[in-house]
Amino acid sequence: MKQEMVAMLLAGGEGKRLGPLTRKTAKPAVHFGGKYRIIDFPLSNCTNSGITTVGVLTQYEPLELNRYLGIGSAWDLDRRNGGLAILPPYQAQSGKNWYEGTANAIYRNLSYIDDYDPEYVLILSGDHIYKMDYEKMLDFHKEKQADVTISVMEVPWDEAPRFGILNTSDDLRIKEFEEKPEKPKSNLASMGIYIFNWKVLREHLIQDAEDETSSFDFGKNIIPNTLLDGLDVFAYKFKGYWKDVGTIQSLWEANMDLLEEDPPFDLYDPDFKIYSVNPNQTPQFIGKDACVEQSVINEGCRIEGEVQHSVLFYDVRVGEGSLVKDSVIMPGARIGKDVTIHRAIVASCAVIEDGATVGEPGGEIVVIEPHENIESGTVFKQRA
Amino acid sequence: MKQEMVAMLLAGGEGKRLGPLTRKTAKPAVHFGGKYRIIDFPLSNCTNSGITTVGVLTQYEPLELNRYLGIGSAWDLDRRNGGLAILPPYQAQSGKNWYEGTANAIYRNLSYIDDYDPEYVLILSGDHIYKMDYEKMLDFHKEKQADVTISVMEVPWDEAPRFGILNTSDDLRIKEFEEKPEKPKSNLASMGIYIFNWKVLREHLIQDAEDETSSFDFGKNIIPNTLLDGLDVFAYKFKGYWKDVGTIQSLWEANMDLLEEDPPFDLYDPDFKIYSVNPNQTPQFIGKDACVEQSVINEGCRIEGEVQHSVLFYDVRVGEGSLVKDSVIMPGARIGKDVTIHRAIVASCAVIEDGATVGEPGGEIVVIEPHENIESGTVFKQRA
Amino acid sequence: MTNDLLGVINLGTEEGLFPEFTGHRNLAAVPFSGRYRLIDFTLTNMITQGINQVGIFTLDKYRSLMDHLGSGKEWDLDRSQGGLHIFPPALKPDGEAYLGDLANFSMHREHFVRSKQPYVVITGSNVLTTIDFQDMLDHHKSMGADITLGYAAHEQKCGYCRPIRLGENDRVVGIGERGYSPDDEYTYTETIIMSKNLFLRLVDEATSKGEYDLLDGVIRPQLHRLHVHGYHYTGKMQVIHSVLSYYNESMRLLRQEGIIYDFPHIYTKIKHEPPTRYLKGSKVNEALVANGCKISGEVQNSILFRGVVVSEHARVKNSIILSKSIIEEGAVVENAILDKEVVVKRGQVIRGTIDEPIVIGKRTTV
Amino acid sequence: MTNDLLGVINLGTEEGLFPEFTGHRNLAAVPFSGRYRLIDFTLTNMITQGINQVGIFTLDKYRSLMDHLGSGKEWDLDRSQGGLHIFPPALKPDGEAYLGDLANFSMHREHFVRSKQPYVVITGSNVLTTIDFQDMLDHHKSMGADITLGYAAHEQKCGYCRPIRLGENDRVVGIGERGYSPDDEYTYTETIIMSKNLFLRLVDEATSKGEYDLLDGVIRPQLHRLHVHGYHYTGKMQVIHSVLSYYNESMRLLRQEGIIYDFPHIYTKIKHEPPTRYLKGSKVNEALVANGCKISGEVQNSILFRGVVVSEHARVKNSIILSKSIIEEGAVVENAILDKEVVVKRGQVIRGTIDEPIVIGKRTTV
Repeated sequence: MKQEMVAMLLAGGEGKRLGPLTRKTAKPAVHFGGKYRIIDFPLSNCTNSGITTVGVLTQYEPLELNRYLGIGSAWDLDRRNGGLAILPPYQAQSGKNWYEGTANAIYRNLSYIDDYDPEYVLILSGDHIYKMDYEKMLDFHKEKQADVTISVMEVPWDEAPRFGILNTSDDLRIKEFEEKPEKPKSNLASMGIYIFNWKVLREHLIQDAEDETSSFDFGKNIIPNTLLDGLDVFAYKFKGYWKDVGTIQSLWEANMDLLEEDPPFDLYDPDFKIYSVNPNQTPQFIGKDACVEQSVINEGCRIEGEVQHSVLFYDVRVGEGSLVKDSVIMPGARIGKDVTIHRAIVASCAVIEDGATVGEPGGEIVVIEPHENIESGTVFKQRA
Repeated sequence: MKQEMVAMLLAGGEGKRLGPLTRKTAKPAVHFGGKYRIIDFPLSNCTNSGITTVGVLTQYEPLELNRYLGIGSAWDLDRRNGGLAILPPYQAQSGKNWYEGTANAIYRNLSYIDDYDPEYVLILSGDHIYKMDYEKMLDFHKEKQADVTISVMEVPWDEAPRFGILNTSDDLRIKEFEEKPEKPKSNLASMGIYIFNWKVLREHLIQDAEDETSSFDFGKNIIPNTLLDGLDVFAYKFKGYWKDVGTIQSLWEANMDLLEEDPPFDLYDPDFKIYSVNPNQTPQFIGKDACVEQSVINEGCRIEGEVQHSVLFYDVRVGEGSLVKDSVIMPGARIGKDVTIHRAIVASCAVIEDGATVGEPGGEIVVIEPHENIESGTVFKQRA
Repeated sequence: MTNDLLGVINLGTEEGLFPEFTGHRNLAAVPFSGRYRLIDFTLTNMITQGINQVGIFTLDKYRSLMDHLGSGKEWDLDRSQGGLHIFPPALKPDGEAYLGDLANFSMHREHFVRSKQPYVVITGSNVLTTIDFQDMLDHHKSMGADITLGYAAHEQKCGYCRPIRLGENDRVVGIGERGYSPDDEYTYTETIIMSKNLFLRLVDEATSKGEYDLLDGVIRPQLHRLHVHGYHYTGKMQVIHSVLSYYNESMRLLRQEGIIYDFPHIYTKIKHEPPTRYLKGSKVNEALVANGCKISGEVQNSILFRGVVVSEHARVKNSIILSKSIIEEGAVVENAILDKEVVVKRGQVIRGTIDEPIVIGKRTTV
Repeated sequence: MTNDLLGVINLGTEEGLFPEFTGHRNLAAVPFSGRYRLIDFTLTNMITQGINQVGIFTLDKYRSLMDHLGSGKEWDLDRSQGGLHIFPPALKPDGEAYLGDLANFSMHREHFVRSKQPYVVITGSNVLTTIDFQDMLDHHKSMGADITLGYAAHEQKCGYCRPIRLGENDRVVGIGERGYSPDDEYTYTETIIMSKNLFLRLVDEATSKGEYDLLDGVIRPQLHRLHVHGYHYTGKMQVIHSVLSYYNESMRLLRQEGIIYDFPHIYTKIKHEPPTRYLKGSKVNEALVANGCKISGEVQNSILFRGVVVSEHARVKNSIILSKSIIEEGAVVENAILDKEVVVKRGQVIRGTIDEPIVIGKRTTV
C-alpha cells in the first residue's frame, strides 16, 4: 500500500567508542534512561509522527537488536501494511556483499522502498537521544518545495568544528556543506536526519553506486552531490535536547541529565511518549532500611541499600548497606551488600559481590562489562 | 519464555535448478499450487503442529521472502513470545561471515535458540511440498527416548541412489547413513527433517564448528557424527505426499498433481489448512464465453478464454479466444487474446500479448520469466 | 502520517431493514459479493485513506460482527494507539428499548474525548461508496461549513434513500424522508463530517433534550441555524436495504458495474481457503466465484461464496449461493439466494423469479 | 505444542462482591498490586502454561475489561486460531435479569463446540493462585475423574471461600456454603477441570431443567453420581472479595508474602510509563512502587500505582494509591485506599484505621 513517507533507520553501526557496551551488540541497542535503548528514540519519534513504515538497516551484531525489535509491537509498528522491517545485507546472484556505507545500505534496499511508492524518504540514525516530530519537518520540506531537507541544530561555536556544518542563506537554503571545518562559517550542525523527495534520492543513490571513487556515504557523497547538482536543499532548525551518546562519558552524562530537578530532556510528556519493549516486571520494591533520592528507578528493582543520584534499569538489586551514587545500573545487575559504587556504568547482568568497591568520587567513569563478576571485597577503580 | 521445541527453517538456498524462477528470489519463495509459496508448507505444518517459535535462516535474495513473511501473521506466528524470526547472516566483532553450510547457519544462531531454553530443536528446509504433524514425530522421538530422530520416506528402490539412505534395525534405530549410495541397503530416504535434543545438537554444532575439515552440513557432518558417537538416532517413517520441487519439471508435475479427480495431495482438508499471505483480491470472474475445466483457479483472476487442466494463481487475466492448457500461470500474469499456451510455467507478472503461442502439446516445459514480455504473434516453443 | 479524521460507523439506524437476512446477524455483517461482509467496504475505504481509529456503534446482534472483525488485524486496526473499537448499544436500564444513536454516542462520550483527531466522519454500513473522505474534509474546511453531508445523483430511484435539497453554493436546505420521488435530484450518501467539538456539543445538547436520532433530531431541525454543506460524490453507489436490492446489487457485480472493482484492495476476514477447483465437465459463465469452491456442474450468471460445492449435472442460474452451501447432483437453483450452509438435495429444484428471488435460510436442507 | 485445555474465565458468579470498587468496573478489572488488574493473574497463569484459547464470560460492566484486554495482544492472545474471546452476559429477553453462568455457557455453546481442545479448565478472577493446570489435568486423567476441583488448606479463615470436604482417595464428598468454620480443613480454589463433552452435556441438561449455576445447580447435587475428585494445591492463594480483603492482601505484598513473586512474568496492559523519579528529600520505605511516579515526600508501607505524585512534605502511610492520584504538598494519607485520579489537596489529612481503611472514590478531590 502506498505510503507518503517511508523512514529508513541506519542501525548497523558498531559504536566502537562505547567499548565493552557494544562488544556483543549494535550501538542502537545500548541501554539508556532507566528503561530505554537508543533506538527507542527514533522509533518513538516515528510513531509520534504518524510514520508507519520503517526499515531498520542492520549489519553489526544485530541479534540482540532483532530480538528487542521483535515484530515492532512496542512502537505500534506490528502491521500488515508497512510497519517495521529489518533489512540486513544479503546474498544476490551477483555475489555476497556487506553494506559498504550509509548510502550503499539504502541503495541495496531500493526495492523495499519502491514497494511503498513514497513521495518522501526520511533517513535516520540510531545514535542520538532526542524527541522530534518528523511530520513538522515534512511540513517545512513541503512548504519550501525542497528536494532535500536536513535537520540542523545550533551548536556552540567552539564545538562546531566537530560537526558537519551547513552554511545557509537567510531563507535557510543550504549553500554549502562542510564536514568538520576548522574555521566554521556557521554554527548550524547537521543532525544526520534527512528528508528526500524519493525520486531525487533514488537517482542519486544509483549515480553514487556507479561512482567507484565514492565512499557511499550520505554526509560525504550524497548531500554534497545534491548541492553540486543545484538542487533545492534546505535546513530545518530543530530546537530541543539532542545528544550523541557515542562515548562512555556522553552516555553517562545524558543519563545524569535525567536526574535534575527540571530535566533538560523530559521523558514524562504524555503527549509524546517514548515507547519501549516492556520487560513485564513487578513494581519496584523499596525496602525497610533503603534510602533513595534524586534517582530514576524502573520496575522489578529491589532496593535495600542507599541509591543517590543514579539511574537504575529494570530488575536491579541493591543489597543492604550498599551505596550507589552518580551511577547507571543496567538491567539485571546484582549489587550485593555493603558495596560502594561511585561514577560507574554497571552493564546488564553484571554482579558486584558483597563488600566490593567500584569507582570513586570525582574519578573517571568506570564501566563494568555485561555479565562481569566483581568479586567480594575487590576494589575496582579503573580498568587497567 | 521457555518453549518445548523450537523450529529452525533453512531458507537460504539458491535453488539454481529452478533457473529463471529463482534468479531474483530464494527457492522457498517460489510459487506453488495456485495460491502458495513453497515455504507455506513447512510453516503451516508448524502452525498445525502447535509450534509457535520458528527461526527462518535466510541468505540468498531474501527480500521477496522477507516481504512475504512479514511479521508472520498469515501463519499465526506474529507473537510477542516466540513467533517467526528471520535470521540472516551478520557481522560480529570477529568479522563478517556468510553462512557456510546448514550446520553453520544454525551454529551462528545458538543464542537465538538458547533464549527459548528448549528441550528439542526441529530442523526443517524450505524445499518440499508435504503436510506433516511434527508433534507426532516428537511423540515418537520421546517414546524412543532418542537423541536424534530423522524423518524418512520409503522411496522406490531404483530412486534410492539419489537420496541419503538410512539403514535401520527392526526397532527403527539407525545403524548407518549413506549419502547417495550406489548400492543402497535400504529404501528409507532421509527427508531432511530432524528432531534433536537441544543439548545434543548444541554440543555437536560447537564441535563441528571447530573442525576445519568439516563442510558444516547436517547430512555430511552432524548426522554421521551423532552415529559415530553412538547416540540414539531413530528413523520416523512418514507416509504421504512429499515432493521435492527443485526442478522445473518436478515443479510443473507437482502442480499438475493437484488437477487429478482425487489429487494425491489434498489442499482442501479443513483440519489441516495450508496458510498463506492473502493478496486481498476480489473473487475470480469467469466471463460469458469462457470455458474452464479440470483446473485450479485463485482469486482475482478474470477468465474470458479457455482454461484446461491448468493451475492459475491470483490476479491472472486470460483474454477471449485464448487457450491455456497443461500450464501453470503465476500471479499477475497477463494473457492477451487468441493466445495459445501449452505445457508452460508463466512466471509472475509476465505478459503474453495477443496472438502469441507458447509451448506445444507434448513438448518440453517452457518457462516464461517473471515480468517477461512475449510480443504479439511470437511463437515461443523453447528457450534457446 | 497522522490523520485528522476519527472514523465512526453508526449502525444505530440500520434496524430491522432486511429481516430475511438479518434475523441472526446485523446488517453490517451481511455477506456480499462472494467474500465480503457489508462493513468491509466502509472499513476498507476508511483505512486505505489513512484513518487509523474507527469506532463501530452497534444496535443489536453484534456478536457475529465481533467474530468477523476479531482483533481488527486484517484491517491493520489492532493498534495500541487508536485502532478498532466496537461499542455495545445503549439500552434503557431495564434493557427494554434501544435508545437511538445519540444515546449510543453519549454513552461512549469518553471515546471521542480521548481521541486526538479534531474531526469525525460518520457513515453507516449499507450504503457502499468510495467517497474520498480527505477530499470531503478539505471541502468542509474550505467552505467553512459546520457540517458537511455527502450527496450523489439520485439515479437509482432508491426507495430507501433520503433525498437532499440544495440551496445556493451547495448549502443543504432540506433532507427528505426515505423514499424516491421524481422531483428529487440528489440523494444523501449517509456520510457526515464535522469537527469533534461541534459533534460533542450537538450530542450533549440533543441528549439533554431527549432527542434520539442524530440526523432527524439534531441536524434536520437546525438546517437554518447551522451551516450544513453538501459534498458532491460522483462515484458509484450501491445501497443494500431489502432482499430485492441485495439481489439486484449483487447481479450488478456480474455486469462489472459494482463497486468492488473501484477499490485497489478490499480487506476482510481471511479464511485460508484453497483455490477453487473446476472439475471435468464444469461449465461456468458470467460468474463471480470465491475460493474453496468445487464445481462439477453448471453455473451461470451467479455468485458463489467461499466453499460452495456444485455437483455434477447440477445447475445454478441467476443466483447467489453463500458460503459452504452444497448443490447436490442434478439439483437446480434459479433466481434464488441461498444463505450459508444450505444443502439442496439431489434432484431438487429451487426456483424464484427475477423480481422475487427466493431466499433459503441458513443451514436449511431442501 | 498443542494444548488440550480450553481456558474459561467465569465472571458470572462474582456479582456485587465489592461495591466500593466495583461500582463502575467488574471485579476482574479491579487494579491490584501496583500495575495489574485481577484478571491478569488468571490470564497469565493460563498463557504461561501454554493455554492458547481463553473465553471470558462476563456478568456486567465489562466495558472496562474490554478496554483493558483490547485485542489480547499483551497476552499473545490476538490469534487467528484460538486466542481471546469476551462474551457478553446472557440477559433475559427484556434485559431485566441476569440468567446465571449456565445460561452464559449455553448461549455461547458454539464457542465450545468449535474449539478443538478436549478439556475445559474453569476459573474465576478473584481467587489468585499459581495452580499448575497441566499437572491438575494429568491428575484428572490418571484418577479417571469426571470432574476435578482444586482445593487448598483453609489457612486464611476466609469468609468468602467455600469449604470442601474430601472422602477416600481425595474424592469430593461435600462443598459447603461460603464462609469459614473451624471444622473446615480445606477450601475450594474455584478451579474446575472436566472434559468438554461432559461439560456440554451437563450444561445442556441443567439449562433444560432451569438451573442457573454450574457449581450449585450441577456439580453439588451430583456429587454422589459423578466422580468428582479433589486436586491439592499447595501454593499461595490470595482471595479478594471485600475492601478489607483487598487491603489486607495488598499489605501482604509488602511483607513479600504475595503471589506476585511466584510468577516468572505477569502480563498486563502496557502503558509506556517512564521510570519512577525520586526527588531530593524523598523518603520511601517498604513500598511497592509502579512506574511513572514522582516522589518528593514520604511513603511508608504503601503501594503506589502508575503515575502517582507524592509532593514535598506529603506523607503516605499504610495506604494503597491507585493510578494518577496526586497527594499535594504536606497532605497526609494513612490507612486509606485512593481510587484512580484522586487529588488530595495541600495540607489535607485522610486517615482510616487498619481494620477499617477509608476508601476514596475515583476522580474525587479531597
